[in-house]
Amino acid sequence: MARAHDIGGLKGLGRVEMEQDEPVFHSEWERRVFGITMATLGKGLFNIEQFRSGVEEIPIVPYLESSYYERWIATLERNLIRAGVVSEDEIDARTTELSHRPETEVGRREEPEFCEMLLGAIHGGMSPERELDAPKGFEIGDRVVASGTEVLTHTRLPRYVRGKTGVVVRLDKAFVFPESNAAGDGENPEWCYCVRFEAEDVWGPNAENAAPVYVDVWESYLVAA
Amino acid sequence: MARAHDIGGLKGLGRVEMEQDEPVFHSEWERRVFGITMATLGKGLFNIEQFRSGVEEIPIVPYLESSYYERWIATLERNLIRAGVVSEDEIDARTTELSHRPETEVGRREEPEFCEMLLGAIHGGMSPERELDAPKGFEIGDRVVASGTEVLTHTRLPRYVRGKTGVVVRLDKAFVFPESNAAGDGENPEWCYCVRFEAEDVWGPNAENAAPVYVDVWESYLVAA
Amino acid sequence: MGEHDDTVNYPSLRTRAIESLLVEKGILASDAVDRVVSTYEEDIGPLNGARVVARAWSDGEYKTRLLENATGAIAELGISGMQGENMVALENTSEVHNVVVCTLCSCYPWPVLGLPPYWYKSPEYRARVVVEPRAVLEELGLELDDSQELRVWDSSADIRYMVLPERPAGTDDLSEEELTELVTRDSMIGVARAGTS
Amino acid sequence: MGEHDDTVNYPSLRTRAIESLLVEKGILASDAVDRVVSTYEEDIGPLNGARVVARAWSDGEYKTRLLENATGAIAELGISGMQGENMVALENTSEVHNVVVCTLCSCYPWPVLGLPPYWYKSPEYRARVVVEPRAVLEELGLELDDSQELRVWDSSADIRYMVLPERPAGTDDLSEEELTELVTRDSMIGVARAGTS
Repeated sequence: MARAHDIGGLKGLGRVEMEQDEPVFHSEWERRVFGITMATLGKGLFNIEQFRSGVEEIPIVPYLESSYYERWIATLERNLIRAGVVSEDEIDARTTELSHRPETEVGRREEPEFCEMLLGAIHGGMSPERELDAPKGFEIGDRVVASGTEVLTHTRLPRYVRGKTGVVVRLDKAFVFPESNAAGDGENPEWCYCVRFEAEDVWGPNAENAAPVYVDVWESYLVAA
Repeated sequence: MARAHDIGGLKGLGRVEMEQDEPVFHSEWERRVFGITMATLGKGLFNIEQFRSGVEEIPIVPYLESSYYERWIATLERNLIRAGVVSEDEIDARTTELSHRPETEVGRREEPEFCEMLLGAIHGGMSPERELDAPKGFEIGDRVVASGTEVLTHTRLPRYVRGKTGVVVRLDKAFVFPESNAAGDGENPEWCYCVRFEAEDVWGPNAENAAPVYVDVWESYLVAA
Repeated sequence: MGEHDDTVNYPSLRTRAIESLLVEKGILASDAVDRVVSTYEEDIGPLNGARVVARAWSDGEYKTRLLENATGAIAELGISGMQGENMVALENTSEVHNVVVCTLCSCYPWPVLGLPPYWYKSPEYRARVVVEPRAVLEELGLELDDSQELRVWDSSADIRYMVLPERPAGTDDLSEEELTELVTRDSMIGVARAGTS
Repeated sequence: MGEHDDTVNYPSLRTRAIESLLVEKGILASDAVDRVVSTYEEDIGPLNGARVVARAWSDGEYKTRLLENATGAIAELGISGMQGENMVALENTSEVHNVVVCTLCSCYPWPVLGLPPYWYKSPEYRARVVVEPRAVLEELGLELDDSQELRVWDSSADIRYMVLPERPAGTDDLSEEELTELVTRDSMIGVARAGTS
């Protein structure tokens, strides 16, 4: 794990704790963070890969210790600042002001047309599928090795399968390539595949109780085995 | 990093902070932890690999947040408990007692002969070098690939070179194999090698400012490239 | 966790700072924020997925279509949307049990299941379920037969997975609507059986 | 950090609990604990390594032996011991700069350098120096020529490394003893030059 988020297989973590009758959001600020994120994504101020990348930039201890939507605040800030629409100083100053006058109401403005457009996207979807002329490089049943090349920036190949061998079990569409889109270098779509990795090939001979893992992988992450 | 300690290359960590005129120990308890560890290691209650393994079992957040000798306390406890000489309940109970009566003196006992033996080892060394009849599997200049097989328990092959290709640059002696000795399965010595990995082969094409890394590797971690 | 009154804690202040600045700068639409939130609090949730599962249990041809082209079969019930544009349904049987995770973040099939629960997004689940899935499922109360192949699906790209749980025994007489009530969110992630709490 | 008075903090209580129990059980030798501690506080430290370096600067044949068989050459000066049984010396030159780390724990050549400083054992140094060594060295005040090859040595097995730093310019007239004073601990780890603070 070059970055904090790539934790598949990390040992030492505790039990999975479920909450009974969990609400969709746990507080008003979680609601607003979620809504602001969707609305600013919808405005094209950043893309989903840049949003994810901003989460991954959080150092590992705060990453693991903060709550889910606290991580969203961190990446939302980062991305808004990078988009040039607000500065860190402005956010800091406003936070301080609000802490002194917590009763201050947040202002409002409406954009009915944008609102309808966004709701339309939520209900209709916005697939990262793209047209691609290039032929698919792999077929079902092909044995493939996942890239072992380190990527120190945004990547969607989990570290636990890097360098490991698996078998293509499903051919998917061509999707926007996240590494490229996160870097602002365009969508550069690639064919995607679902690859099955056997437990012992991923976790080694001492894997107890493990199971095959199916990972969805862009074509440039794969070479023929 | 299957375990918390294997952090070579982890992104997001801050500056390296040096302390001016740093003392060897920062408090009396650090002195005692160090000394107790050396003395119980010297008694053979556990071996160095088991000691390291106990540090690695600490979950990642406490691992990264605790101080160096706090991690030693954790593994010292674990290993003394596993050795059967003290129980967690006993340590808990004694800790509580001492917190109520902090002025209590810790008892003393002396073992002049053991003391001399231990100091002799400190000054004379205790090499993990072992005799090995098997011929060396590699020569200087051999291109080798470091194992990509996941090890979920104690291992000394850093994750950042797993599956990566390098060149043997130095032939070392045969040393006790840590994975085996940590598991209590005996020393099973193997030949060791120093392997040079080029920066781009380890960190990928985007490695900025990186440099070749020399890693010392047991033979069973290597295959010919 | 439940709901907190936390208007003065740091994340709350920070969020309100961002929102107020974006509003003043004419960048943020408050109505869009409201509507997005209410959509996921009120309209889009696991009941959608339950309808899909109940239909598949009741209608063999629908089930075939679901397993062949989940996105299309789900759309037949009027269900579609963001994070569900490319769906795959995974059938649990007596031979194979499927469980879904996103180790890298929190990818999840929003149109059929709503927003993910906290545990699904937790480091504990994400790190552990790929390497010790049987232990995790046992902790969560789901014991599998040793003979069942357990398959873990990591939502690492743009496919979103839903599990089609096994239809509980003794439900032959139930209507599709009654079946819907047996289908929990957790059974569609693969960490529980249908018909259990 | 300096020295704390911390007899009632948790690590201190825990340590005293362990020590008192082991003494009562007849397992721990208090005198051994005392002696081990005083050995590393008083007897074994970077002055040993400095003597090795100064000798190598002063005596070309010694330097050759040091680079060929560091353990033996170090032993010529009466220096040996635990965590120094298998030493390798790395020569810094105008073409090559060496820096030492232990990414997995805190392996360090005790007989020549004593116990490692805190920063050497810190996650920050261990994680970063292998992937961005030039940046780390710059932060620590050491700028290298772009033309110098920087080599990072990870003490991952049983070899312990010491760096033989470059002899500072203008020191031709200094005695071996005077040279010793120019050799800092950090210069023998490779994060500083000799002759600098």
